[in-house]
This record gives sequence, structure tokens and C-alpha cells, in this order.
Amino acid sequence: MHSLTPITALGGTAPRVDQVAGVTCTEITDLALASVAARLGKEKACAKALKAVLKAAPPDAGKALLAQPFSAVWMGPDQWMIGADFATHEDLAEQVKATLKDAASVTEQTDAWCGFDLAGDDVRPVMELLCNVNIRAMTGGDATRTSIHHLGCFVICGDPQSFIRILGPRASAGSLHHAITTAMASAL
Amino acid sequence: MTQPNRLAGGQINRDAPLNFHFDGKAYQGYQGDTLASALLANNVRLMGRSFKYHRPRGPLTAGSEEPNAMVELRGGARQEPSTRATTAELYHGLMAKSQNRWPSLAFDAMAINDRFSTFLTAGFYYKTFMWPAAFWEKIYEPIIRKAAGLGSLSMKADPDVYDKGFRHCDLLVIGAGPAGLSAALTAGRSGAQVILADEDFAMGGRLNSETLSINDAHADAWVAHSIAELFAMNNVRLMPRTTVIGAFDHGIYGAVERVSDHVHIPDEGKPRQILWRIYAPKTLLCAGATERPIAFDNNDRPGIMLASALRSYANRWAATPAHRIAVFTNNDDGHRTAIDLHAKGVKIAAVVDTRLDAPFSDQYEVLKGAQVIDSKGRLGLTFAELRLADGSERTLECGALGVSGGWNPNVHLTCHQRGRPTWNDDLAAFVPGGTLPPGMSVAGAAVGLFSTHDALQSGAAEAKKALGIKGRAAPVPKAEDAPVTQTPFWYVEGCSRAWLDQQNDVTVKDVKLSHQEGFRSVEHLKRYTTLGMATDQGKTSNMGGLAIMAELAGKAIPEVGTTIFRPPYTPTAIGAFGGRMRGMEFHPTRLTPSHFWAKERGAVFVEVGNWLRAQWFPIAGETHWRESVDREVKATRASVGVCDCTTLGKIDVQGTDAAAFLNKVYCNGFAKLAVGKTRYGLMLREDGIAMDDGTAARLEEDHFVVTTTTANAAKVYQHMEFVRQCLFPDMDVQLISTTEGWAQYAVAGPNSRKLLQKIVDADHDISNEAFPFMACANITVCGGLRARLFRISFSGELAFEIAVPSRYGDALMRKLMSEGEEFDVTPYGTEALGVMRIEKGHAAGNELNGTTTALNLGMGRMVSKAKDSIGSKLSERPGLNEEDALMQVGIKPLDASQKVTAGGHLMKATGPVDAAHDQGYVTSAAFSPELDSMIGLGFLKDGGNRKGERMRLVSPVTNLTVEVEIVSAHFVDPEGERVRA
Amino acid sequence: MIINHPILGPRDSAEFTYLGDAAMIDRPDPDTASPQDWHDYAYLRDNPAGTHRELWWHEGGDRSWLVITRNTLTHEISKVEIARDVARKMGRSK
Amino acid sequence: MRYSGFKVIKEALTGHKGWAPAWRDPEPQPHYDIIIIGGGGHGLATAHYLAKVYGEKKVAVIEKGWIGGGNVGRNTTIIRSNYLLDGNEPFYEFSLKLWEGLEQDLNYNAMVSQRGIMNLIHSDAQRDAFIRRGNAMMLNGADAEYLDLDQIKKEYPFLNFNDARFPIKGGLAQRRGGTVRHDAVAWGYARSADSRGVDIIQNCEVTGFKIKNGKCLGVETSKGFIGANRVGCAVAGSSGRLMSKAGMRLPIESHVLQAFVSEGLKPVLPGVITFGAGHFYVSQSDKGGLVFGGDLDGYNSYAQRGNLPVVEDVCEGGMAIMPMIGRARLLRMWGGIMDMSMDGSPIIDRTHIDGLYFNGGWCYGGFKATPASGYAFAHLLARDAPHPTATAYRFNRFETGHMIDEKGMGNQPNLH
Repeated sequence: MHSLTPITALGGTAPRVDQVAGVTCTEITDLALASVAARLGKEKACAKALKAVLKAAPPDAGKALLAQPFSAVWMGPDQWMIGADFATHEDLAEQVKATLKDAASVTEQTDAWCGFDLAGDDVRPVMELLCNVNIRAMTGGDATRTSIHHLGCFVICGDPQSFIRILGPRASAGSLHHAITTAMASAL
Repeated sequence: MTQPNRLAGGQINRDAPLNFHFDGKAYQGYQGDTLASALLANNVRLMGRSFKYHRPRGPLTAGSEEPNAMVELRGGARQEPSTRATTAELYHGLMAKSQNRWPSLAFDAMAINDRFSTFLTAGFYYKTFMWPAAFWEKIYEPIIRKAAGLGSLSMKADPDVYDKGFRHCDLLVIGAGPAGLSAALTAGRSGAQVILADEDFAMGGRLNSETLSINDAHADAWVAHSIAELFAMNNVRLMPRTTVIGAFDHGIYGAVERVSDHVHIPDEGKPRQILWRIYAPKTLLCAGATERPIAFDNNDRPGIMLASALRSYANRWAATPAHRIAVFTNNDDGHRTAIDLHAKGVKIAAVVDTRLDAPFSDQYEVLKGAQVIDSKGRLGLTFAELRLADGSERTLECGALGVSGGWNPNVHLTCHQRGRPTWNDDLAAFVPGGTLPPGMSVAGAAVGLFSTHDALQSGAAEAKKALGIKGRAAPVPKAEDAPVTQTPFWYVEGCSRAWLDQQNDVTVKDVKLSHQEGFRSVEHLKRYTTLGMATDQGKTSNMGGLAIMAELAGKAIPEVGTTIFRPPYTPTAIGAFGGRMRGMEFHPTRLTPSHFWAKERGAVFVEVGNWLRAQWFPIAGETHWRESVDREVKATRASVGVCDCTTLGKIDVQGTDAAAFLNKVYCNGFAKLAVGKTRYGLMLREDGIAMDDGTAARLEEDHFVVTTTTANAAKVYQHMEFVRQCLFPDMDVQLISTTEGWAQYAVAGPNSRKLLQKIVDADHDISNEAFPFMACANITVCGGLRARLFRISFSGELAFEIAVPSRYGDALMRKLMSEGEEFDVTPYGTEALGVMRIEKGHAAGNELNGTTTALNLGMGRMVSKAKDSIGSKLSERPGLNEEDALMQVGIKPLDASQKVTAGGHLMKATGPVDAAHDQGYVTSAAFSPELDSMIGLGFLKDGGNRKGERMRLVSPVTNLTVEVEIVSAHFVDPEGERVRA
Repeated sequence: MIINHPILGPRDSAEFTYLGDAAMIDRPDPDTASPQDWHDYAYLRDNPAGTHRELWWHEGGDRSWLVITRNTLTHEISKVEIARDVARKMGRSK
Repeated sequence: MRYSGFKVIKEALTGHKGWAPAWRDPEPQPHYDIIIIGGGGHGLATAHYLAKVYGEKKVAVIEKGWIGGGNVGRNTTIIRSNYLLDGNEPFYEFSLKLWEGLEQDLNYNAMVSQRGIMNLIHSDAQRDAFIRRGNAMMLNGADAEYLDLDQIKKEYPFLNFNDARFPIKGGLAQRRGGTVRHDAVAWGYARSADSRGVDIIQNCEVTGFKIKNGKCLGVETSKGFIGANRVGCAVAGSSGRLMSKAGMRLPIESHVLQAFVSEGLKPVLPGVITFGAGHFYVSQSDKGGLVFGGDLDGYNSYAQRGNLPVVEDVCEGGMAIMPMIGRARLLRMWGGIMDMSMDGSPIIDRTHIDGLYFNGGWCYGGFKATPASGYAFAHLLARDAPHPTATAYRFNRFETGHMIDEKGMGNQPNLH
């Protein structure tokens, strides 16, 4: 085991938690990520192999697969972001590549992103101040990339009223966190 | 406190008295009042002064179309210039000041302008102030400027915050009058997602101001009941205090919600206003209509207002400007005012009706076929001068005069995509035209259906149509259904100083002069006279001006045309458009993985795009940044330094065609690059100009990691995706950015290898033999953490770049510092980085400035002729390959104590100093500890052949002239031995 | 504006980056093209007042390049295609 | 009719009965020596200088709508000559000098107001670039001044010096820069040209060119054919539309640029200020409105209107650098069609068609260039040779690789 101690995207040693009224915003630190892009002409093989990993068909456009041990989000045509528990899958990219072999290009994305979970009685008014996604039309399992506070983010819907996961660029975690918490203070 | 002009009834809460101040004087009003209604209730008619002539003014209207009653609301940093008293909600402790007067509202010295009005006609300033020429700047203009504007800014930063938000619906209903409420009910009951927005704080529109009945009960009851029903539907959103300001492309509407303008100070964390972007495939405009005035001489005195406004003040706010009023009308609607105010015990002096067949009344005197031709009263109306049907004249005593010339539909939003309204002869008014913004329909008075019944009816019908609701419509509630025809009556015969645009002081006379001087199109008219250019955007004045222009031109009004309205519907706080993106949040901030460590270390940070980077690391005793930077450079070149270079763009390039792809985007070759090797690459734009440079490391046969400059990371990624998807769609290559995923540090200096050997796990041999210059590899560090190592050098020293997953970057930096103690390892910032790259002659942003070619950069031979690559063909154009083309050179002052300035120009040692003799310019400059002299990089005509030439570096704008020598750009280790050590 | 993304449906144009005339897909053949061809490709535009085929990049979305047919007088969008498919139809497959 | 102080007073005392129309409203003659297409600032200025400087007698300006209804009637009124490149700077400095004498030249007060322009600097690289530019200006005989932070604080105390995301580090000023009452420019040139016999024909749309064996013989219009020896096109945003009628494709795209004006305010701004770390520039008109703008919407458009994202972007910039304007209200927003060229610089040149001349590609620098553009175009039309200050503005510069790219953005018009 190596000797380097990680810090969170916000620079702490433990996840940051903020609460306003009935909504909490929790920094995500236990998520390993790897992007998968099918090689040209190997789209079917890639989807098939991915299905083996995910134990389900890779999600369609605008969708996410919220499951354990592997979750997935559609990123683009024949391209997905795979997620898993960091503690047990820090080498997620290697693991996935090992199964997909030359059917796909796999890239470690774990630390390219930071994340925040919005949970509580009603997160919709908060989301309405953050981005243009039609939160009230979303259903569990919807996922979309959009812009929050001028940052390209993934908005993943667990439950449109009570649970939203936001993934954003790690280097801007502070700005994203500020945007989310000020929106909470304003909307709630 | 007494409110002498307060009447009975109204929608005000008499149990909630509110104290407020106007021009320092204390008054009391009630919850539900506007500032204007409260002031009128307190017998205050005079509320402002006009722009040009400083004429005394009171409210003309009771709404957002108000041109006159503008005040400076609040104080200190929250001062709001030109706030309409007619829409400002009264709150406890409200403070307001009148504007554009000195020393006081009642006595305004600038009112002298009114005496000289005959000189200050439309466009007078274009014809004068020209002699003598020099006087314009020094004398005339300062005077004109001093007179500018109505209100004033606080000159302090706005202390309030603003939010932006996004809402979606199936149908957006704009305006909550009878048509809007009826539409929202119909749509809401169908289950559709509905947003009902109204600029007023009380929904109901005109119904709040009238004494009409619906279903045989007072309309208030129906309004209250409807709002309650809508409120109960969770598919309907009521947005009061929300002005829809603009109709933008494809059903996107801008709307501003005034969240906190009706309170003293916003609650903690709450915004003053929210700019909503409403996505609405269908929109129903129910914006109602605006009453139009009739122009007569001196028709602008306080107390003279639209008849409907008098009615609003009396019915909704239980206030009247005076206890003896008159009405001047050309239609039946005007009579309503007399009836309603009479019912509230206000004495009706007379109703002056231009029609000979005006209706009779047993409650008040009706003067048929009569006109108001002039008015009296210095600071407020005292008498109206009449011309009766028989031509005789009569003076009528009254403290207020309600004027009604009919109604104009509020077509504004229908014009926002440049659709023109069309003329309706029966109404003598413009109605929404054929080309509305896609998805928009119009109902009620806004489309010229003026009766309550028609409003309710059309609101429901249009909502059904818009949403394609099947089945029979619910019956429309019973309501007044008087047919409305309007006959035009714009101004009184022979009037001259009769105001059309009251705020900008544009009179009938000005319009006539404009026509006389050939400014005859609507566009010329409004620009020449400023008609309709005031803050009310001509809502009450454009039609009058048009009508007069048409008459003078002997044309019909539609032939003269109409000015189309532009967003926003009403003036909107700039802060609302800015939202949260201000101060330190103007742009997101990107922090490097070593940021928190660097902060502890006391680093000075600098903005590099959105990144914050350590610029230098001062230590105890250092008083000037140069001391720190020189130390960092020396220490690095002497032993070892570490710099966070995570900000360089990193793009993961994979696929069987990865090498072939890079061969296209880089002008130099990549096909033959061996696995485990890195190569410098230069990217050209298709026009042959250098776009960016960086390195590409081949980690595997089908896997490269490309680096870009910090500044161009996004641009290069976009370009590569364009090449991949649009130019070579069947190359097997996939791209993804990994810039933030890896903490990447440059470890540079003769001892860099020794330091890294303590970090890199033993099973990876990084000796010069095993890991030579330009090598790269996936390795592990600190006992098994995955990492990447590149042997590349920006500093010109033996150097490596090491990368670990970002979350470990902080720890790796601390590790490098602790393990490096024995070598006196020194962290260095962007300044030292810059110094070393200049000493080494490496191009960076200042050289890659978007106009330089590979040739200029001294890399002409890198552009491979053996293959096709982006930009190679157009880089061959003669103009980019001239004999004396600019070439990158080094610059050294003859006297080492002299300064070299980036941005300075190069001139021959002797001869004239001017643009014609310009030889080149300095792009970068720095003090080189190595040479103990300032040095520079620059571009010089035919620079390749001028080494050793003495020249002058001139920078007149920083008044500097220095004798310099042209030298090689490689100041340090020109043979590159150190990097290979 | 709203761009009806062929895969993702209606999206706010604020998520996209504009490049220009879709003719930029039609890069001259490096083996046969004349300097004039390269000049025309890089510098001359039809710039119509009306229907215009143009390239937009979904930077804030799925990173697809799109070819959008849009009326430059009314901003009405009549067609949205995946640029990669268009490029293939134009014979840009290697 | 000459305007004079005496005349103004006399008319005031006699009920203004003596004011004649500022220009005639003639029917087109069958043939002219020179026809200018486009009754905007550049077209009308061209006519003025053709008549006054080059002594041309039979000149007509043809305008499809009302004169001054294009960009000259909808811009942010800024004049300056703070350019970097040799191809540009002498031309814009020539223009600024013409502005300085405009009132006297036209006997019309366009309210040329030289209260200066200040470009703020927010980074070292930006400072280097602005110093290079300031030097280029001075080497070309223009005025430029570098201001350090303290001087900026003294002159512009209301800027954001407290919590700026991109702190102000200095500025490059041109004191002779400023603003002009834009409509009056069109009217002044029109009145002067008309008084020298130029026919200004409004509401006359050009529907085509008559071209015989490579020579242009005149134009087809909504008022019939009008013959001419030489035809000059100066239609800015409509260049693509018009020149396609002559079968030409141009190195130009038409884009929408939005501009904004606030409610009238008591004077707060000394001159023009441009934000160097965002899209925002602002000045204050003589009537008190803050006149401001930012960047293009970014897509090809002839619609003369823009959308919200850019409105927000501009106001974000304004709030970032000048947070005192938060409670000032935006009164009106509008869009103009910009003829964005491939290198951000204009074209004043012959076309390949004999007798057909082109003036366009002004991007959003057109207003400040009005006098020099008119002068240089008049010179080209009268002498069939480029004016000395406009020799670089040729069509063929893209073939030869002599682009004039101030911003270094290359062949993507919406980035200039």
C-alpha cells in the first residue's frame, strides 16, 4: 500500500456536508470513474462486453444505470462513464479495460470529477436556480450533461424530488459547491 | 396621520398603516398602496420634473407605462434612480426623493429652460454650438452633459444579490387579467403545465380597478376564487411581481421576478430579483391595453392623468388626486371614471366629451361636442380651459382631469421578433400582426377584444387552441359585453405646446418641425425628436406622434408605419441580468492539486484563465518579487525545483488510428514515434498559422497522451473533435480530456533524477540509459501508486514531469518537498517558469499569438511536406514566406543594467523611429539570473540573419529607448546538453 | 435558441459552440486541390439571408458536432443532423 | 441652407417657419457617373467626399429604406484609432482626424465628444500586448497613454478594486477617442452631399446589377433601371446578400451584434471604458444613457435581434467590473447585422467586375471608420486607385497570405 494520503476535491480530509432547511448537499469522495468509448466498428462488441460488466444493457442516451457494484451514465454516442465504489475499484479503468480489451478505449476519470449529492424533501427549487434541465419532467434514471455556474456538469436523477447527483470538474469543486449552497440558501 | 384624499373601500389594508418619506417629509399609507397612490391619498400631486424643460409633473398613469412620476427610491448603495412611483409597492420605512430638480421639487431653477423652449426645439443642437470650434469640448458640451439624465446612481456597488433560474411549461400565460385568468383556468384544468405571470403584485389586471361584475357579483370575488383554484393546482405556477420582459427565439422568454423589492432589505441569502428563463412551447399573451391620451396645450400638469388611472386610484387604492375632478373623453369608457368617482363622493366638475352624441347623465354635467384646449395651475391643475360645441369658451375649476382617447392593445411582446402590428380601423389602433413569435397567441384587450366577456371568452378559447384541448369549453362566466368602437381623436385643433412624450418633452410642435425638416419616416421622427425614446418606451406617446405625422404627410397611419417595440418590456435592473456571476464568482475558479499546500506555503497566486496558479513562493526576508523569482530560478538550475504544471491541457488519444490522427493535427510527423517516447508537436490552424504546441507521449501502440498549453486546452480539444468527427469520420480514434484527473508536476534541475529516485518505486529504472530524454512510462510511486513519468523539459535543465491522480497531488507535493530537503528542493511558480523558458528560448502564449507561423517561430522545417496535415497547404502562401519574414530572436541590452520591455518595437541602430521603419517587436522579457541581465524574445524581420546586429528597442508609450543586441533565442545551454544529462 | 439534438432532443443553444458554414466539412483533397481551392474553402462563404447549413458543437453536452439547417432571417431551425453522418455521406470516409 | 447661431435665433423668434428639409427627396435620373448603393454612414460619407473633395457632379446614393437606418443608426457610437497593425492604424488615425474636423466640414453638429477611451488590463500578457499596441499607435503618430493601477483608481474610482475575479493591473488610454451622436453623422453627411447636388434616393431597393461582358453598366432597382459608369457598394451587413446578385462570394459572414442602453442617468462615466477580462464596454451618452455592448451572439444572422445568453454575458461583465450599475435599468436592447470578415479587417477594393467597387467587412469597427471609409472609397471610385491609407484592404490578401488579423483569431469571423 502506498504512502500518499488523498484529499477531497474541496481540500478536506472528509466529505463536506451542508444543510439548508430540509436539503443536504454532500461531497462525493468514494466514486471511481472510467470512461468507455467503443472503437470504430466495434460498437456492438463493446456494448455486449459492457453488458457483461454492468449485468445490464449500457444506458441509452440521456439515461443512467444506477446499480451496484457498477453504475453507468451515457456520455455520448457509444460512450459511457462507468462508476464504482472507490475503496474496492480504485483501478476501475484497468478492470474495465481488461474485460473490454480492444473493443473500447478506456480512460481513468476518477479524479477528473468532483461530485455532490443533493438530498432532502424537495431539491427541485434548488435545481431550478442551478441549470436549465427540466427537473420536474425528470424521472429516476435520467441523466444529462448541462451547464451549472458556467461549468459542464452531469446531472443524474435518483428521484426528481428528493435525490440528485451532480458531477462537475474537480478543479472547480469550490465554485460548484458555492453555486449549489447559495442556490440552496436562496430557494429554500 | 390624516390622508385627506383617501376615499372609502379599495384593496388596501387599513389595519396595516405604513409610514414613509418623500423628499424628507413623513407620510402614511396602507399595505396594498403604491407610492403614487399613497402620495395622492396624502394630497401630493407633484412628484417629478420633466427631462428638458423641467416642467412640474405628477402621475399620468397607474402602471408601468408611467412617464412622469419617477423617483429615486431607497438610499445609500441601494438607491434606485427613476423608479416608477406608480408601481413601487409601499413598505414600512420607504424613502423616496424626487429627481432632476434643483434646489427643490417645488422650486426648480432649471425650469428656466421652459421659458427658452422656443430655442430648444427638436434637433436644435445639431444646428448650433459649432462656433468657435474649440468651444464645443470646453463649454457647450459640459453644459449639455450636466443636464443629462433624470436620476443618479449611488456610485457604490449594489449590495444585493440576484439569481437566475430556469422554468419549463406547456403554456406560459402573460398577464393575469380576465383573459389571463380565464386562460390559466382552462389550461390548468386540462392538466397541462402552466405558468401564469403578471407584473403586478395583485393578480386580476383591470378587474382590480373597475367596478364590473362577473356572474352577477363584484368581479373581485371571481378573481379571488380563480386565483384560489389555480393556486390549488400543482401543475400551475402563479408568478406575481414577475414581468415577462422579452420573447426570444424558439419559445424562450425572459422574466424578472421582484422577490424583495417590496421589503426594506432582502432576507439573508435571498436575492433582490430573479431572472427566469422560461421555456414555453406555447405562450398566450394577455397583456391588456393602455389608454391613450388626447393632446392639448399644457396637458402635462400634475392632476391631469388618464381617465382609467383616476379610476384605478379611486377603485383599487381608494385615493383621488383631488375632490373636484373633470373628465375629457372621446368615448364611453371615459364616463366610467365620472360614474365611479361620483359614486365615491368625488365632485364631478363636468365630463367634456368631444362627441355631439355623448351619453346623458343625471349625476354630472356632460358637455357634448366640447374640448379641453388649455390648462392652468403652476404646480398642479387648477383650471381647465374649454371650447364648447358652439365655439364659446369656458373655464372649469378642477384639481384633476381624466383624459381618455380610447385604448391601444399592448402588442409589445408580439414585436420582439420583429413582427409588425397591423392597423385595425374599427379600433383606430394597432393590433398584433400576422407574424407573431412562433408559439405565441394573443387574447383579450391585447388583441383588441375590450369587453370583459370577450376577454374571458378569448382567454379560454385561445388556451384550448394552443394546447389542443379537446371537448367543449366550460361555460364562460357572465360579464359585461358592451361593444367597443373607437373613433380617433388625437389632439385638439390648433394646439402647439401640447405634450406627446411627457418625459422627453416632445410636443405637437416638435413633430410638425420634424416633418417640415424632412424627418418624415417613423424612424427619423423618433430619432430627431426623441419621441418614444424615454423610459416608458413611448407606451403613451408613440401613437399620437404617428397620427400627427400621418396627417401632415396626408397619409393613413399604417402608411407612415409603426416603430416596433424591443425588449425589455419595462426597464430591467442590469444586476438581474448579471445574476450571481460577479465579484470573485464572475468566473468559476480552477484550483491546482497543490493549491492548498501552496497556500500554506504563502505562495502569491495569479489568474491564468480560470486557473489560480502559484506565481512565486516568497520566503522570510524577501521584500520584492524579483528576489523570490531569482532565487527560485537559481535554486532550480543549481539543484532541483518543483512546479505544478497540472494546468496544461491533457487529452487522452486512443484507437488504432491514433498515430494517423495525430499526423493530421500536428504539422510534424508522429507515425513513427516509438512506444515509450514523447515528441514535441506544433499544431497549425487550417489557415497555416500556429495554433498551439505541446507534447504527445506514446504510452502504447494505440494510446497517446497529448498536452496543450494552458490557455488553449479547450480550443484544441474542440479542434481535434472537429477533425475527428467532421474531416476524418472513419478514423478509429477516441478523445477525452483528462486535464483535471492528474496532478502533474515538473521536477527540474541537475538533482531532479536523484530526487525522483526516492519517490519512484525501485522496480522502475529512471537512469539516463533506461529512461533517456523524451522518454515516458506508466510507473508506480511511493509504494505502488499508479503514476506517469515523462522526461521532458521546459526549463532547459535535466527535468521530468510526474503525474499522479489528482487527489494524491497534495501528498505527492509534500513528499517531494520532504524527500528533497537534502537537495534544498525549491518550489517555483509561473514567474520562474517563465524566466527559464525565456532563457531557453521556448515559445509560449506571447509568441503563439495567433499571427505567427512555424517559420516565424523558427520551426519552418518542422512542417512536413511528406504528408498532409491541417494548415500545411495554406502555410505555403507567399505572404507567409517572404524573404524578410519575422523570425524569433533573442534580445540583450548592451548595458546589462538596462530594461527590456515586452511590447517594445525594434528599430535600426540609426535612422528614423516610426512605423515605416519598424523592424519587429519584443514578445517576452525577463531578468535572467543566469546572464545577470534582462533578456527578451521577439520577432525581427529576417531575424535569422541578423544575430549580432545592434538595434534600438523603443517603447514610447512607457517612454523607453534601449540599445540592444540581437542574439540567439537560446540564452542558456544552446546545445541542449543539460536536458540530456 | 433551442436546438433539437437528434439524440438528446431539445437543448438550449447556450450549451453549444458555433463554428460556421457546414461547407467546412468539405476539405479539399490535399493531392489534387489547387491553391485557389484552398483559398475558397478557407475564406469564401455563401453567407445566405435565408437557409444556412452550419456547424455547432455540443460542448456542454455529448460533444457531438452537428450540422444544423437554420434560417438566418428568422432563426427557424428546420433540420439537425449528426455531422459525422453528414461527413460520411459526403464521402469523407477514409 | 447654412446653419448658424444667428439663423437659430432668428427662426426661434419667427416660429421656426424658415427651416427647409435637410435634404431633397428626388426621383432617380436615368444615368449617373457614380452610384453608391447604401444610404448608411459609409455610403453617405462617400457621397459627401466625392462631391466635396473629388468634385464629382453626378452622384446618387440609393437606399432601400430610410437613410441612416442601418448600423449607423444602431451602434455604440465609439470613435478611436487604437489599432495594432500597420494595415489598420494609419487608416483609423486618418478617420479620427476627420472626426475632429467634422462639424466644420459639414456645418452640422454631430457632437463629436473626445472624452477618451480606456482599455483595462488584467494580466501580464495583456499588458505586453497593449504596450505593443500603444507603441504601434504612437509610431503611427496617434496618441496613446499607459496608465498604472494608481492612475486608474484616481480616474475611475467606481470600478471594482475590491473583489475583482480578474484584478485591474493597468490600462491603455487614447484621450482623443470618444463618442459621436451617431444619427447626426448620417444626417450631416446626407445634408452636405445633398447640398452639393448628390441625389439621395430613399425607399429604392437594388434588385440586380446590369453586367455586360465583365462590365457593370448600372443597377436594376424597385424604381427601375439606373445607369452608371461606376457603382460602389457600401451595405455593411447586407454585403453578402447584395454581392451575390453580382455572382460574388465574399470572405464575409453576417452576424448579429447586440447593443444596450440604460435609462438616462446623471453623468457618471468620463469616457469609454472596455473590460479586458470579459465582454463589456460602455460609455455614457449626452442624454445620460449608459450605452454598452459586448460580444457577438456568434451565429450567422440577418435578423437584427439577438438572444438572452449574450445579454447575460454582457451584463455579467458589467457587474464584474462596475458593480455600481446593478440598480441602473436596461432600457432597450437591439441587434445590428455585422459584416464580419475573415481576418477582422475591412475591404475597400475593386471587384473582378469592371466598374463595380466594394466597401465592406467592417465587422463591428464600422462606425468609427465612417469618415475615412467614405473618403477612401470616394478616392477609389474617383481615381480608380486605393487611397494611401487603405492600400492593405484588398480582396486578394487572403490568397497571398497578407491577412490583417488584429486579434489573431484566423479565418473564423465570429471570433474577431
